[in-house]
Amino acid sequence: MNTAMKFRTLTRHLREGCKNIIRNGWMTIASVGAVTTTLILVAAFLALVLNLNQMANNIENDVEIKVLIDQTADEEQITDLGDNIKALSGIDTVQFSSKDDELVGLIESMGEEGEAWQLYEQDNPLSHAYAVKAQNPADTERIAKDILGMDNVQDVNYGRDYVEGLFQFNDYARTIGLAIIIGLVFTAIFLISNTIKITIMARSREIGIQKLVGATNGFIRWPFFIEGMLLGILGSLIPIGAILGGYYYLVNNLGVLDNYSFVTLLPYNPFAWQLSLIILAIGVLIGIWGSVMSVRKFLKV
Amino acid sequence: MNTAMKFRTLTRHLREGCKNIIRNGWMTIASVGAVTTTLILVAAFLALVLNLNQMANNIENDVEIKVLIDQTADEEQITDLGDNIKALSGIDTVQFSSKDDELVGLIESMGEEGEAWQLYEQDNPLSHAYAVKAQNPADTERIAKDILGMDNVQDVNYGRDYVEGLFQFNDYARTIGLAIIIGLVFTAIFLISNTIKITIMARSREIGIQKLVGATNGFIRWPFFIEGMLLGILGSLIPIGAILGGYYYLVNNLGVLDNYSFVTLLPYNPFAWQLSLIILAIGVLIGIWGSVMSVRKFLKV
Amino acid sequence: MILMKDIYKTYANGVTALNGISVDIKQGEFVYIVGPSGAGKSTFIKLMYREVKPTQGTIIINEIDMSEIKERKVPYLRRDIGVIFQDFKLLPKLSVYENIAFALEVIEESPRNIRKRVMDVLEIVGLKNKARFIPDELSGGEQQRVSIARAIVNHPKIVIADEPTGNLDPDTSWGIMKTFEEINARGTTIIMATHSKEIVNTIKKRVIAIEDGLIVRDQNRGEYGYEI
Amino acid sequence: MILMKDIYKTYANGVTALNGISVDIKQGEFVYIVGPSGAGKSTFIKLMYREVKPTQGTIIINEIDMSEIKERKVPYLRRDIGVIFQDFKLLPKLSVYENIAFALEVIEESPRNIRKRVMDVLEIVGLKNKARFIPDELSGGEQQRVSIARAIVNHPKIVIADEPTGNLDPDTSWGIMKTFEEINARGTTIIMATHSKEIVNTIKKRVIAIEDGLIVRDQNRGEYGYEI
Ligand SMILES: Nc1ncnc2c1ncn2[C@@H]1O[C@H](COP(=O)(O)OP(=O)(O)OP(=O)(O)O)[C@@H](O)[C@H]1O
Ligand SMILES: Nc1ncnc2c1ncn2[C@@H]1O[C@H](COP(=O)(O)OP(=O)(O)OP(=O)(O)O)[C@@H](O)[C@H]1O
Ligand SMILES: [Mg+2]
Ligand SMILES: [Mg+2]
Repeated sequence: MNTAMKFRTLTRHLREGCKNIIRNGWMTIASVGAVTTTLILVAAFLALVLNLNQMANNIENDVEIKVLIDQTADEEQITDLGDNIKALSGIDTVQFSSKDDELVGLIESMGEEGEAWQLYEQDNPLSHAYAVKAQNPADTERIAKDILGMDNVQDVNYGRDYVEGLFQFNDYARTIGLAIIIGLVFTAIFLISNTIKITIMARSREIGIQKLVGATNGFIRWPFFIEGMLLGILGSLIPIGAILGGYYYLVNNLGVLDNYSFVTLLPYNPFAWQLSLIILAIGVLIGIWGSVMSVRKFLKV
Repeated sequence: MNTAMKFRTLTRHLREGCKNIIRNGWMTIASVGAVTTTLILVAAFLALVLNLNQMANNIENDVEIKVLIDQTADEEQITDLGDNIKALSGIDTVQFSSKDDELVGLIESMGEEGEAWQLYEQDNPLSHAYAVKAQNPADTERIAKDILGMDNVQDVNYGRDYVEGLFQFNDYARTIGLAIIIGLVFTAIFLISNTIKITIMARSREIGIQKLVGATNGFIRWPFFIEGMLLGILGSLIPIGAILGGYYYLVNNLGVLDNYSFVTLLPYNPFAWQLSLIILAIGVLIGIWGSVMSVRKFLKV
Repeated sequence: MILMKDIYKTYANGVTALNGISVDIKQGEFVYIVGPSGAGKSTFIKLMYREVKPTQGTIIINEIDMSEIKERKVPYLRRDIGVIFQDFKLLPKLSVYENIAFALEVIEESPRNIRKRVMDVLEIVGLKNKARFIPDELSGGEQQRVSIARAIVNHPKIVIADEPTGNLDPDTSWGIMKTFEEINARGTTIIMATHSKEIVNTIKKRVIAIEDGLIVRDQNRGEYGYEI
Repeated sequence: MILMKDIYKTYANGVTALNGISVDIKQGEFVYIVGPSGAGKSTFIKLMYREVKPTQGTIIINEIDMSEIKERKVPYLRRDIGVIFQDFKLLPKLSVYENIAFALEVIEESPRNIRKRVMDVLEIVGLKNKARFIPDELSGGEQQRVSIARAIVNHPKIVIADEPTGNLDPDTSWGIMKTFEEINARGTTIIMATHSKEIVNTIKKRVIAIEDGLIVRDQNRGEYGYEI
């Protein structure tokens, strides 16, 4: 009697849940408003943090190891060295750069001040070099050490201070980003379930009446379950619209930042869709949880 | 009769407002919870954005103009040039750096790769220089142009691309930060007044009864005004505690980031206090506004 | 004092509760409103303190035309009318004392007078020992008596009572009726909707019988009943 | 069917509403509960469907000891008892039809039966034309009749009525009483708290008089009154 719910009772709960959304009028609007607002917040920050994380990855991927080759090495030795480096595990690309290329690069990178050095083009004091990139930037240090042990390597240079600093900074930034997201999700959970709780508190008398007329806790809870789910879905609509529309706009209008090569947004497809799904899931789960939790404490009549 | 409220009626409203906080029990807790959560959010982001802004300022303040002096200039001319620069408006500091200093600086800044250049110490191709800082970094470009027109100036160098990029980037960051703060404050306004509105909606019947018993709109509104203010104050307590405690902790525990010279937090005093005041003001204003606005639509009985 | 002319009232859901009612009630009268359930008694009563506005027709109370009165002025009108609501309409979070005092706070009475008058009416309705309780802690009849106390506490010119004895035992009912007669003797107009044949037939007053939104009988010192 | 032994009830605020009550009501009986306002009638009644739990004493309903019943089982017990509440307790957002149907949905009745039975009781209480209205759109007496309809719609073994005619005119009251007698004739136990001397003295049944939380009289075919 208590266990198996008749199918018609399930459809009754579904119908009641939907009707309650309409019956509660202003309360529904207020709840959906709270869900909408908090989810927009979460979505905005999720998009921001995930994209910043991606940019941090881009910057880290730009890190390269400059292998300075002994001035005394001949062509064959240089080729051998290149092959040896390629043979290491975790190598992405290996690029040869002659000492003339190096000087040109140096002068260019120094801007106007570099011009003073052009006199020295005939008497280039630089070495030939290999530019090596690791598949995983975190391996940079290990690879650099391995290369340093090879023959004909004058020095290995990967801006140790800079790289270490960069990784450390990015780690901090990622931790802060994660903390913000977790904090926001918990805030969203609290605010949404808090709002739903108030609206259900305002209905505590009705719940009491239902119990007095012979309804079991399960019978009362089901429509609230449905209602919470619908609140979540309705509250996700605008945030999802904002994600799909807003992100589309951003992806197509960030040309102004083109001079920062690392500023590339995650691709619209699948990112915007994944984010929408996450937002919908958060909305529905909190909606259900908030409803069912809140109704619980009024069931003891 | 309608105009002047008797003093005892004012104290009555004050008393009722305070009592309502207690009478409404769970509703009060839920409202205060919503105020608390949203204000913590606003406070955290205000602190973050204002500090990041400060850091951006620090970075911008590091920008300096390098004035390369003609190799042919004698000591007197160099001193004159220094005086002329100092005479410009908006100059903060002017620092002389000999060509030997410059070479040392250059080699240091290039790290390991710079060692190759040490051979050239005898034959230093660099010029003497002045390092100039503007009081307001935004003036950098104007000052650089002015200096370029002076006698005995070989070249003026302030990393134009870098500086322009930096300023542009910081401008973007500031705009985004401001947008986030404004967005958050509006979210807070909406969420808080939304929550208060629901709790007042749940009391619409009581408001109707009061009107039927002969209460004027003003008479009904006053206790809600007091109650909204108290909700704001109560809801600000934890956020203010979090600001004062949390910021104290941060200020004293950010030593790990010491290697980033520009990472300096705004001083605890007065920043933490100012922020607390802002949060209190936001809480109280939204509390009052939310209460009085919500009660309005139930006064038409 | 209370003058209604050709009043029609159709609610938002399309139900017509009053179908052209005209009545003239003089200061100091005591009037019973009788009629079957759903006849329109409460609607008729609600017009007087403007809980309900007529769809059509004129209402004049205390020489004031209700269709011309400014919204701001309505509370002052209501202070001259003490209402005992059919569903009591007590403020659920206020104590019995606070509920009754509210009607005096509204007119900015002094705290001393409030205390005295509230205690007086609590005595009258026999609830002095329940002053600190909230409505939910009271029995049905006790709640009804709080509603009665609140209606008479500020000595209004008119007392409107919508089935004030529906939840009271006969003894308590007669006590309340005695109070009404005393108040009435002091010049207060009393309008009382009731289903109690016994009361109407014992304390003989003017009887207005309503059926289907129409006045079917208006008789001084009449008997209970609404057959024409 | 209903057996109470030495029941005491003290509410959280310290008021003692019942002061040692014992009673035995057999299946198929018709019992009036009379007594002054605040005597403890509603409290006595609320014990039977466990809206209130006794501070002390044993209650056995349908052979089930109420102090031992699992919380989970209480709803099933309540389905055997139809209650007309003194304050109606209608669900404010549901229509008249939905309010009454609720008592049948709870027992997972088929939609066809629900429709039929609801229409039947609406006919009985004379509200067939108000099925789509919500409680706020009804007069006091109409609300009370909805409450009556809901209580009897699922043919419960026991009908408990707390002043079911307090807001009804005499004619309608007699109609409701006729319905109760019919139900009672089919074997349903009826327990009715009332203030109506006329009803108690006309339709003679067992009368339990309560005063100050004590049973002061328990008499078959008794008259109204609670003096010892
Ligand atoms: N707020 C409302 N909205 C819509 N219809 C209403 C409303 N209030 C009352 N009615 C309808 O108006 C009619 C008259 O109602 P009213 O409350 O005046 O009856 P009454 O004579 O007081 O009855 P009772 O004796 O049962 O209290 C009824 O048919 C009722 O259904
Ligand atoms: N929930 C409650 N909390 C505290 N006290 C209560 C509560 N309900 C009732 N009482 C008190 O218990 C006593 C009995 O109340 P009860 O409702 O049983 O009276 P009653 O006989 O039904 O009266 P009436 O005829 O007025 O309905 C009263 O003094 C009342 O104040
Ligand atoms: Mg009525
Ligand atoms: Mg009772």
